[in-house]
Amino acid sequence: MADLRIKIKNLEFKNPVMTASGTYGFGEEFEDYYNPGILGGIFVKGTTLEPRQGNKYPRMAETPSGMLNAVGLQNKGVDFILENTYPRIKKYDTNIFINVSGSKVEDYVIVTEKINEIKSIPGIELNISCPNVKEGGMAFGTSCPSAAAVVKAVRKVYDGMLIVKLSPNVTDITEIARVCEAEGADGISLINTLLGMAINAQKRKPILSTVTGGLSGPAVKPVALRMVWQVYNAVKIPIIGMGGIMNATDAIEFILAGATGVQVGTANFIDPMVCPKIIEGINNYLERHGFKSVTEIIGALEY
Amino acid sequence: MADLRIKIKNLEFKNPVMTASGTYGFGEEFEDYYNPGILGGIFVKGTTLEPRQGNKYPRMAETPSGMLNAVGLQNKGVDFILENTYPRIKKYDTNIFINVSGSKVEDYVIVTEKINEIKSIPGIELNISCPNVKEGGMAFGTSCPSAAAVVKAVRKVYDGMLIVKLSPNVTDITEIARVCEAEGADGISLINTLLGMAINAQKRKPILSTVTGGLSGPAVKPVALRMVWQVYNAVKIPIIGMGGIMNATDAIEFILAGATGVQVGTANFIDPMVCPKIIEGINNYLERHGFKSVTEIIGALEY
Amino acid sequence: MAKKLVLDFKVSENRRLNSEYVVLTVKTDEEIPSITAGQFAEIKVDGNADVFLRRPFSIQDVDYNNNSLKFLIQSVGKGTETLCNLSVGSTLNILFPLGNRGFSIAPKESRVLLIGGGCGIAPLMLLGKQLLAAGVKPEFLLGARDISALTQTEEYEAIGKTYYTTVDGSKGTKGFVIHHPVLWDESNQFDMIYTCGPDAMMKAVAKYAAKRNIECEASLENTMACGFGVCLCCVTESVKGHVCVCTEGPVFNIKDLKWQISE
Amino acid sequence: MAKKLVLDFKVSENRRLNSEYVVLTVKTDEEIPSITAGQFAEIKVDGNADVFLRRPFSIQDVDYNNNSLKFLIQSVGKGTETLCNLSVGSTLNILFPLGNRGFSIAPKESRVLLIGGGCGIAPLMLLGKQLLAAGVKPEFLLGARDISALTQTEEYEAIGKTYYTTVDGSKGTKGFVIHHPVLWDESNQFDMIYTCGPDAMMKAVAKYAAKRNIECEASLENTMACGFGVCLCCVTESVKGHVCVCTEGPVFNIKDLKWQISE
Ligand SMILES: Cc1cc2nc3c(=O)[nH]c(=O)nc-3n(C[C@H](O)[C@H](O)[C@H](O)COP(=O)(O)OP(=O)(O)OC[C@H]3O[C@@H](n4cnc5c(N)ncnc54)[C@H](O)[C@@H]3O)c2cc1C
Ligand SMILES: Cc1cc2nc3c(=O)[nH]c(=O)nc-3n(C[C@H](O)[C@H](O)[C@H](O)COP(=O)(O)OP(=O)(O)OC[C@H]3O[C@@H](n4cnc5c(N)ncnc54)[C@H](O)[C@@H]3O)c2cc1C
Ligand SMILES: Cc1cc2nc3c(=O)[nH]c(=O)nc-3n(C[C@H](O)[C@H](O)[C@H](O)COP(=O)(O)O)c2cc1C
Ligand SMILES: Cc1cc2nc3c(=O)[nH]c(=O)nc-3n(C[C@H](O)[C@H](O)[C@H](O)COP(=O)(O)O)c2cc1C
Ligand code: FES
Ligand code: FES
Repeated sequence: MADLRIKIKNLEFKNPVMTASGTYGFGEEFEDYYNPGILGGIFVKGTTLEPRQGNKYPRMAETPSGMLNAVGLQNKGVDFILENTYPRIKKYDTNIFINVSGSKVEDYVIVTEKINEIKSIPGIELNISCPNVKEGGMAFGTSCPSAAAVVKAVRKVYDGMLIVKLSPNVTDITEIARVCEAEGADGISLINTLLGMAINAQKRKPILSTVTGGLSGPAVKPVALRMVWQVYNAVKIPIIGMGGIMNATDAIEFILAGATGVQVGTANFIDPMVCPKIIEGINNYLERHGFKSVTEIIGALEY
Repeated sequence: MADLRIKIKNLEFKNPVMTASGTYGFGEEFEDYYNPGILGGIFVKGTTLEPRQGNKYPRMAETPSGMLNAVGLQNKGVDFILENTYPRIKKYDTNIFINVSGSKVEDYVIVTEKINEIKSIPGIELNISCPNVKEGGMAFGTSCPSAAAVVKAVRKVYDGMLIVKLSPNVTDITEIARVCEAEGADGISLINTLLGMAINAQKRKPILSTVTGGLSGPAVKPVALRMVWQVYNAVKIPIIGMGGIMNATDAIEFILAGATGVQVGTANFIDPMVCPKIIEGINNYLERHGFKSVTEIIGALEY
Repeated sequence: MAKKLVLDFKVSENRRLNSEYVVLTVKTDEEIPSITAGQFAEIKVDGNADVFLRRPFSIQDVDYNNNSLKFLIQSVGKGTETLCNLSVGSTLNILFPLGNRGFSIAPKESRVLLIGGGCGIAPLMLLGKQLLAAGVKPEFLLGARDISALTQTEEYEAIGKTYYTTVDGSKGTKGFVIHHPVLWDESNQFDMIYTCGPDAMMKAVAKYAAKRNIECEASLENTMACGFGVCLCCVTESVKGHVCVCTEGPVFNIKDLKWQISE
Repeated sequence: MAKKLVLDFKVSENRRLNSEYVVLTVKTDEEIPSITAGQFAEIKVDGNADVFLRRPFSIQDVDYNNNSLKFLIQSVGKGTETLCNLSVGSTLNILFPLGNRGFSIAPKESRVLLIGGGCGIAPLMLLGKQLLAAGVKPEFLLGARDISALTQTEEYEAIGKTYYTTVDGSKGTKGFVIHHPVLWDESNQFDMIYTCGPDAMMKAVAKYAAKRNIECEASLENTMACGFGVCLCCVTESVKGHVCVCTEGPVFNIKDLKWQISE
């Protein structure tokens, strides 16, 4: 058995495999399949200050090797989640991160302050990259000044681990990553979804109620890998990589490109057992190639 | 038979189906399959001032529903192409566009001046979006001032139809499209490839000699459709849409999103007969839905 | 509700009903948990490069002795076409039973009508059998384009009295289900209506039931990415706001839905 | 060279040689154009969601009377695995014949050696037959990991004298092809060497031939996106700069290549 543990700052993760926000609920739906406590971490659904109904149906379109979603941050609001949902899932023996979303800097700050009260929550993932909301969301993640402003404001009120989740819909991902690092982020996670669109040619209508939505799944993997590699070469803080991971080989590619941990998203929909399989597959790879610890292959790409 | 003709400015295309630069050679390799003269247009391989050897092998990686290429504008140089290749293919009864690439504004200008001499060439496609060259290429297409500078300089010396080909690797595609329109472009083509990367996990090496390359094929279709739709709503000049078109339905989706014409790229590798099939399929669609002309469905998306 | 499982099944029969429909029977070695009519399964479609996500299908029937399930599959696109052409012996990976709310069983002696159209008739077969077992005599009202699209008629008739409508009048009453006289003969007093089928059909039925204060349950077929409550893509507007069809349904009492009123 | 075709074939035989290799025989209704040994085909792999592009394979043999082609397929990944498991009767869409330069036929009476390894032995079978037909007696030198990986030995032996090497010495000389005594016995004067196989093998052979001024042709297997000269992905460095393996080859005289020198 290889050593699968990774560390971000002083926080230990039992393995590098975590679940991506918005694709794993709060873990409870997976209890029938396996104990979510075996994961390196769980990133729960995007949480906002007020409860949100999300966008109108239809919110989903299948695309070649991927899907578009336009959920629009449907969630019950931070208070409900901290009071009702979190107490139910905190039994899982893993790191639970709250994915924090907002349409104003103040909202991000208030939500974070509330989470800051609960010391058993090790960290938050600041979502400045949601393409499916009219205000805020992705807009924060697509310019350096706005990204800097949110990260700075949140850092001021937050003592836990601050991971900032970046949008791939930018000309230069490294400059955004650098300002987040400069403003005190403890880590960077990427990528959120690529803005895309699907059309029903027979009906001559967009498939999504919102016309555009966020693309995820294997289709985006080449773009995600490239961005992880670029950011790895641009910042010193750890990276959590994601985008189209379907199996252990995909996960290893992200780690080789420079990710310390990975998140699995869309794949959970297709195979609810995918995460345990990936954990096992990473171990097998390390053993086969003679590595003692997964940390040996972080950024170990040779070129 | 529906009327498949489209027009960009005063130039008529016998149908909206054209071939994408770098995926169709100069058409001659397709003569065994069909007469390239049946196409709406042929966009030949990226042409530079000097001959270029392109990047080292390997230049190709298969990805989920797509591929990465890192050809790097291998070509024999504008003089050779105008003196040797063009005279051989000008017999095709279709519009032949030269895809003009460069690493300096002056190079673009000189290449264009040479093409301007040959009045039988109806137009050029200004490639400010090639991700596979160290200097210039995509860099021009990812900032408004540099895009404006190239288009302005070329417009000054070029009398024919000037189509500018945009890079999808930008935060806001509409602002780039707008400056190109403002500087005198007659049309916009998009998208070129998305910058991506592929890794061989077993060897722990990038697959491409250049590490990163350009992603094409159905994987990018949702992003391409979204950008065509955004640009359609931002400029008045016609759009030629591409990115993952594999069949007539895909082509129709682009036209509905706002494209006047479409280009077929990677699909030519998998089915050399794909273009004639798409032309026929568009006609069938129009007849089935009771449209007399393909122009009726340009941008006809309802929402 | 039973624990969700993800299991490999083998196709033990592929019975073609007509150019559009097949019934797939699939078997596994494991024990099948108890299924409530209305529950569904997410089937992984292999061998078609254009299919990425699983596809949801109602469980039409279950045989606990043989560990087998039955699906009625209508070929409407890439995934269903691939499924319709599966040969006996093929492996299918299936996630089930999904849906936390199936049809509720009306009290003994109630008069109930099960209204279905298209592939929406599928869950009504299991419902019919479960009603029978609970001492309720189900009646079916099945609608289709024409007689050739009406399938499995003998199987439904074996469970209960079955009425038909076809758009072209080639069998039963001409028109849509909502035009059938059984709904308009005032001597018929239904206590409960169950429905599954095209949206337009279900909305017409819901309107009818709401007007007469008849209890009515509808099974929705929203497009789904996961089928078990984690993607939030399959929502419908309910009196409580957006709820997931896959976990809060797929069967809803029409009183909890907003759609039938909006029209 | 013959016109390129894109045709549907039916698999008429799938002969498994061992856990890694099969020989696929495919038939079509159309007439097969004349094939030069070394030419290849691009096969569309259906039914595997992870395969996007066609896959290139050398034509191992052709039967003009039966309109059939033979391919030797080594399972190394997703596409080849799918092909290896095809059942008789499956349809395969094939683009062929590709490659504007196959092997050249040495003059009558020349002494020639055909050196192959792995799936690289495939084009050497057709080459052997075409040499025989032209009055040249081919000799084969085939290398493999071990005896179980050496396949179709009888078929090659039926065409000409066949030497073997295996890495573990389980058949023929122990070591790589380059270690076989036939290459080092000075009484053997080869006029021409043909080679196809792993890069390292071909480079060793090319070095050997270059040193002795023996004419040598190698068939390259660069990764390809199109196979017919339009993507420019398959290049090798030649004395003329980058040239496409698919159109300027796949067979090259080693004098025209740069790689064998660079090492
Ligand atoms: C809970 C539930 C139960 C279902 N039960 C059955 C059943 O018993 N038998 C059966 O045949 N089908 C059933 N369906 C519908 C079935 O899931 C779809 O027909 C199938 O997913 C289509 O897949 P495809 O790949 O063939 O179509 P695609 O190629 O993906 O699409 C073809 C066309 O069908 C449309 N479409 C796809 N999915 C849906 C959907 N869910 N609702 C409406 N339109 C859709 C697409 O927009 C497109 O126009 C059920 C759906 C749900 C959600
Ligand atoms: C002109 C030509 C003729 C060929 N003739 C034959 C033949 O007769 N029989 C035969 O079995 N194979 C032949 N090949 C090789 C064959 O095309 C590849 O093995 C096949 O494409 C692999 O597909 P896959 O989907 O199974 O592998 P993938 O799953 O795509 O990849 C599996 C592994 O194989 C490697 N790989 C894939 N393609 C190649 C390649 N072309 N060269 C080196 N490594 C590769 C990948 O990098 C990866 O590590 C030939 C190739 C060429 C270019
Ligand atoms: C249905 C769906 C909902 C999502 N919701 C969120 C969200 O609430 N917050 C967030 O940061 N990312 C969200 N994402 C993005 C994922 O967390 C992830 O960044 C993206 O899907 C890429 O990974 P994948 O290809 O493995 O799915 C969502 C993705 C999907 C598919
Ligand atoms: C192998 C290859 C080479 C290409 N070369 C060029 C080029 O020289 N100039 C250019 O503008 N675009 C080039 N492209 C981009 C295509 O023209 C097109 O924009 C892109 O592939 C998206 O379309 P597709 O998905 O239909 O292939 C190339 C694409 C491929 C796959
Ligand atoms: S389909 Fe994913 S939540 Fe219902
Ligand atoms: S494989 Fe496309 S040019 Fe050779």
